[in-house]
Amino acid sequence: MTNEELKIKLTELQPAATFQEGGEWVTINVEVADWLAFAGQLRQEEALFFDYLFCLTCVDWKTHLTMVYHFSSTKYRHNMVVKIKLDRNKPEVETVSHIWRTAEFHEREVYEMFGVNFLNHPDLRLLILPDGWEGKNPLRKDFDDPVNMIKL
Amino acid sequence: MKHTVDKETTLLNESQAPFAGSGEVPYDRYGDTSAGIALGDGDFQINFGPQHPATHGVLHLVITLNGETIKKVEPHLGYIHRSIEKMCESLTYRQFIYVTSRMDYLSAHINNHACALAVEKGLQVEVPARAQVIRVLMDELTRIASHELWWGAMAMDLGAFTPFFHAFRERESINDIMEETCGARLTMNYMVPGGVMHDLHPNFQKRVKEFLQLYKRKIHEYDELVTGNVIFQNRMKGVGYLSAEDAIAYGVSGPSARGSGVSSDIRKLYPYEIYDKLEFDEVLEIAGDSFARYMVRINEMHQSIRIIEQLIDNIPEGDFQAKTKNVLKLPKGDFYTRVETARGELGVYIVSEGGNTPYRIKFRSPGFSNLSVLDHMARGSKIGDLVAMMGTLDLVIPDIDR
Amino acid sequence: MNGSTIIFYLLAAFTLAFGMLAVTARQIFRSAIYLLFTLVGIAGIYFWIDYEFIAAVQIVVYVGGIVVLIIFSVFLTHQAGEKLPKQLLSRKIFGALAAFCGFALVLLQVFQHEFAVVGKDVPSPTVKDIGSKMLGTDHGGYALPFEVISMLLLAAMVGCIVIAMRSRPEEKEPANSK
Amino acid sequence: MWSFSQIANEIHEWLSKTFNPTWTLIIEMVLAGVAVIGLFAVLGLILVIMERKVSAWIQIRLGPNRVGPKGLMQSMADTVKLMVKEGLTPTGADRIMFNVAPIIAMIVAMLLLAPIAFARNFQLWDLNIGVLYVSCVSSLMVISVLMAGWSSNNKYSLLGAMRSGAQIVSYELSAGLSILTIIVFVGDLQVSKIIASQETGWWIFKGHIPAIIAFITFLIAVTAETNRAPFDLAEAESELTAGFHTEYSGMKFALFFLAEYVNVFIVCAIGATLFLGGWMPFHIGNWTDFNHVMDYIPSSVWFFGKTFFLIFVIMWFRWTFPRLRIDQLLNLEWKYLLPISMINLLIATLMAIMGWHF
Repeated sequence: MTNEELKIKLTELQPAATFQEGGEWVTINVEVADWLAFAGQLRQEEALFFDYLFCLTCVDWKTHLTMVYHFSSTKYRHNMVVKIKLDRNKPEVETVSHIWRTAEFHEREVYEMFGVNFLNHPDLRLLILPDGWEGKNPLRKDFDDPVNMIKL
Repeated sequence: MKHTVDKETTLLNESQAPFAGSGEVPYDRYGDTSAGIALGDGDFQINFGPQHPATHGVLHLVITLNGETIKKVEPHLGYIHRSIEKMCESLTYRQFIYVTSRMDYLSAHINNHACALAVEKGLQVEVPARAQVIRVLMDELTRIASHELWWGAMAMDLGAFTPFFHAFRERESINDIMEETCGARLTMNYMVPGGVMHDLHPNFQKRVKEFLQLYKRKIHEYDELVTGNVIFQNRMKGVGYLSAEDAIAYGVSGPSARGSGVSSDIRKLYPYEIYDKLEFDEVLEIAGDSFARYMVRINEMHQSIRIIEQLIDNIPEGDFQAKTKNVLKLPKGDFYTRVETARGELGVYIVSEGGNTPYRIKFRSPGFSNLSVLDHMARGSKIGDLVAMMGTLDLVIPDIDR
Repeated sequence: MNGSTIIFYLLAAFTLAFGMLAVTARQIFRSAIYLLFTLVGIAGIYFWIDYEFIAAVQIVVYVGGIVVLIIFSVFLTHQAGEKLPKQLLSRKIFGALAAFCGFALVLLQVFQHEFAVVGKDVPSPTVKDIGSKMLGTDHGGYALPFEVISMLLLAAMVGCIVIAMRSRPEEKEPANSK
Repeated sequence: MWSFSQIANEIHEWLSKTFNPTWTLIIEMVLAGVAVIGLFAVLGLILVIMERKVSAWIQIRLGPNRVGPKGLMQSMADTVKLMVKEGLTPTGADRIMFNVAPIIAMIVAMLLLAPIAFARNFQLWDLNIGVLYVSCVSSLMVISVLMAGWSSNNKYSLLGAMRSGAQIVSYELSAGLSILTIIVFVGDLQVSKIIASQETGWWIFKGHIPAIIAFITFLIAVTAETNRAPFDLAEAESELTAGFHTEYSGMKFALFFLAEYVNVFIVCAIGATLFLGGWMPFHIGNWTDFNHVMDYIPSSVWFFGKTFFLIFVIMWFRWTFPRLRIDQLLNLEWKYLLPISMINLLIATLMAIMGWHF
């Protein structure tokens, strides 16, 4: 499916969503509340068939957080990006680890690095950071560690 | 890091750490009723690592065993996490590439390549033909070197020591080529935005041809020593089965996915540089077990040799680097590039705010996703099999921890 | 007292000492190991009286077989490393009494029995003679008991296999099969 | 020409002339003890340097080449290193068992040296159950491994010990059966008689195919019994770090190490005695002239030559094959080696009864 066809199809599924122009791939902005249903559609809709979640990450914009999901279909070889805006003080989003199992590890990474709480995640605990880590989430912009971080 | 101290003390009793979510388990993950299997009668946990001969680095797996049978594998990461993503946020677009050589240190060239491609995509710079060919040559040499090391180390995991030395015989000559060309043997830092750092050494072609000859003379030893061995095949066949659906769902990429019959070679699917003009095959095996993954890597070495043979006499003349500004500034927006490293798909996601440093950078490392499938694969098999699985997943720990 | 007697007393002391330790040890694994030394000591006594074949059988069957089995079963229990609870005094007394009674009975038999001196035609304990006696069907041959015992062992073996087979279908390996 | 038996006889005569019989016996026992300990140490040194050189040769590298001429003193240097190292005992370990285990390993290995005929008429103890003695005493080997594994209070060690126990107990069977094949041909257990029966030819040639099958089974089984690769599951370093001796260091570790090498020597010596004629020179039927020429080579050279050839073969195994998995290891024994050696024993018995062997 070409990018234009994808856009039409996605608009059918999510009329409220907006598209972000300029990128190489179709980039869609989705509301947090719609995410779980939309994710299921992305995976199950026969024409879309996004079965390969190859990148899951988060960006701290100081005012809000943005979840970024990169999808690919191994059947049709089309790609797309989903962005979800989260509240920075209470970031919560539904997990997709039951749809794409790779999300389980990636979400755990985002959980500890950005403090995003993934609802209904089966095993949400620290993966990389040492146990008992208390304090801020390292990849947020306001994180400061005067001992280990070297500023250039 | 000052925090790592308490990690070791709390290892054993953290398997039941509290959920941060709602506390409910939304789905039956692997046919179990809970995410963490409670220790049953006769079960015990062992710490596989952080210092263990089979993990090739500081990987720490907590394994729940019943006798010799594995019930659960739980990776604990972070022992060598350097937070490269955070570091890159304070480095300029010229500087951050050098850090990435330290991620997957066996594919240093390819990591640099991915970053250079991302920056070039943002700047919309056209890379000269000569630089493209040099880059591909270097990538393929790196791929062979990486697979050689994997081959030796994997055989060593299975208890055969000799292949390691045979693999290093060939790997040494690649390293010599690297040393002559870029002055480094492991962390090369040769690729820069716009091309490569400096031109090839005059001896390069001669050396590569010598290597090709050596490789062709010696490669049959690999099959004689390991591939055809009955014990080896028994250890590998049917072990660590991974179906194509699971491979995709877990985000497995690279040779590990191709062993399950998932076409995932970025060089073929989303060609970069001159890969679309080259003749080579994507190696696919459908068995999905450890032996299939093994065969994929062995055959990939042959394909890389094929690519090098096509290019080595046809390096075009011209610039080795495009003209770029002294201070690189990417336009506002996000840029994603993916390349095929020796381990799988490496993605570089740069979010730019228009400054001379990335606002946020994310490396989608193949090892991280490949590791996540280990638990799924290993359940129900023996400890010895776990070693074979880890061997054929080809885990490089700095790549997982970044 | 000649050298041979000294060796006998050394072996006997060794056997008895480890026998005592096997009974008094508080850790079950240690107890098994001490039992093993006791059995080795007995094998040593067999060697001392030139009954080499019997000594070898003692080691193969008891030390190499039974004690290893005991140790395995100790490993499979959970309390292998913990100390056993202290025995009750009454049990200790009764145990000592029972041991003493057994000892007294044996001693009584040894003193009462008239040990007849056998003539020169005693069969030598070589492997060949033991073998032909074991399978001999003439007078003094042990073919029937030998066969009966081997049938018994066969039955035991079949029983073991049946018990082991029963739990098999449940634990099919899930991840391995294609 | 000198020979071991000559030296031994001269010592014996001199001692009996100077002392009374009791003292002669005691001094001879002490001498034998010193000789065994000396042999133990020398064998350890030689086999370690041999292993390193053989592995280096197989792995296209040089091996130790700095200490002494061609690195031959390397194992001396290693010994010194191991001796001055601290022998740690873990806090949670069962101290007595932990420290006794390596000593037992060594005692068992020393006991096994007794019935081996090193040269013509040169044997410590020619007891009439010779070969049976070896197979029964070698079954004690497993005890030291189990003790070490359990007392270390380490899960890796315990797993290693369990594996080793299962392995040694199973492989004893086929090792025993393949030894029996030759005993059936000879009709005696005594080492000296087994060797004497091979005057006209070694059993591997005289015994037709059953002897060859028995020889192969024997080699596989003893490799497993001595915990050597590809059967080194008890210490599988890529799975169990070091298995049953994970917690050992310094001299305690060195004793396990030595015992392993001496065990390899012993099983190879037994193999050489049973199948390759022990110290018996290479004789062919009634070619008297040829046999005379062969007799000129000292019997000790024959014995050590054959033994070290077998040791080389076992080292060759180690540096070539990958390790088996535990279930494959047990399958190999119970499903293949044991039935094969049982049937083989039956055939051999039939041959011995019918007199079909040479």
